[in-house]
Amino acid sequence: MYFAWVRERIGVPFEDVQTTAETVSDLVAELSAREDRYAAAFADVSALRVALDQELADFSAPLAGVREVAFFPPMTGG
Amino acid sequence: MYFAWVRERIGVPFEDVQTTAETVSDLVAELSAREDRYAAAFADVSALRVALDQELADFSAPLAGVREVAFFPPMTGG
Amino acid sequence: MSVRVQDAAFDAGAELNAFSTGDGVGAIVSFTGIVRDTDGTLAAMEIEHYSGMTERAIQAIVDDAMARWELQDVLVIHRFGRLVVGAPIMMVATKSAHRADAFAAADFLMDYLKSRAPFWKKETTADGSTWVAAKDVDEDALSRW
Amino acid sequence: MSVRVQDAAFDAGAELNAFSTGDGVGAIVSFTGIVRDTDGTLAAMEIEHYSGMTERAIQAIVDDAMARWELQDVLVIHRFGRLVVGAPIMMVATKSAHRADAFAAADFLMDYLKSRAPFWKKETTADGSTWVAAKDVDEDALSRW
Repeated sequence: MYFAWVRERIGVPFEDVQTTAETVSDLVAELSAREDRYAAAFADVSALRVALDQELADFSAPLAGVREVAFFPPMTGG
Repeated sequence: MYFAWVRERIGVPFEDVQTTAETVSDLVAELSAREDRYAAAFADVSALRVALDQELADFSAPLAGVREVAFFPPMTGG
Repeated sequence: MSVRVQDAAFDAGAELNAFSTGDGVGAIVSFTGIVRDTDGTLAAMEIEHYSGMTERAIQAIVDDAMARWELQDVLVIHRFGRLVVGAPIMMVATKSAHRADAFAAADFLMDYLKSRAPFWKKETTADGSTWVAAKDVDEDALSRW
Repeated sequence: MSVRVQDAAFDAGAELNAFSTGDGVGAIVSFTGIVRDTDGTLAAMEIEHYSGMTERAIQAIVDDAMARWELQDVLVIHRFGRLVVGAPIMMVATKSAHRADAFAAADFLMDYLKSRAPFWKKETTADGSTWVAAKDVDEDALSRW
């Protein structure tokens, strides 16, 4: 799932991805290699946050057993 | 002027006092010597506050030019 | 800014809404104090105040807050007289472009109103009436600012 | 406690009054965030959120506040969708026997909602739309707790 400008750059709010990536970082690398729009969205991961099954996580976190991965910029609620 | 339990012990909310006392402490001593109800109210001045012309003051403050003196316990507003 | 010292009841929600308008407002913090029946025995609360000094003291506290923080407006309402359990005693609201300023100023106003505005609370129960004693913790709170 | 994530507008004053009832309540602190037009050019604000995670994240923040302070109740309302200038975006209220707990918890809730609840603001002006950038000062505020 993608939110805010990450969603706009990638062009879809969500998609099904089959991957053998072990960590979030591996998945980012895999998607970035696939198409320019991913590479553009993931160009600076320090400006991104990731949630695994709706819990904030690190980019080094393992993906085993995870069903929902979301990328988005830092939150600006309140 | 007297407020809260100071008023209740002295028995009046306000009164006119002519004094030659130089400071608040002098006035307290003068009144305490006058009648027991003042002595009872002023027994522990550390539990009292004083305002001169509606501004908080110290017991050592001079009374010269002051028109309104008020004694009361620590405030409990809010 | 608006400072009201009154015996009449007030509607905190209506006051909050009336206060929340205006250009450039981003953050509004409000505090409402309610007559609290700590152990189920309180029949009523009476608040005595020093008319004249009360308004001056509150105004001085509000001026201090306006000087310390970036505020667009401040509202203070404080009642006196006889209040029943569950009734609002007083209300403070601050309005700012920034939430940190609104929070700090409201917190500051409450600390100073509690210990520096001339109000005295008297609680009446079936056993009689007692003046509420000032708490050291309230006086100590002033040293935060 | 009550957590509401909604696109509908809400009446902050009515919410405050509904929240302010109950036995033993002494202190209520509320925060209201309003759509702010910093330089007079804002046409509208759009708030995107991550449905599902939003409710979980807010609930976790509320649970944390309830564990840290002595609170009788907490209210959180946060809107999403298209909001006009001057409209309330969100509201937090805390209820406690003690004002220090009510203030600290409301301040804490705002800091965490701002940086840990999955909402993203987009501002539209005559020049187009831009996503609001997170501020370092908001992230730094979390280290206070």
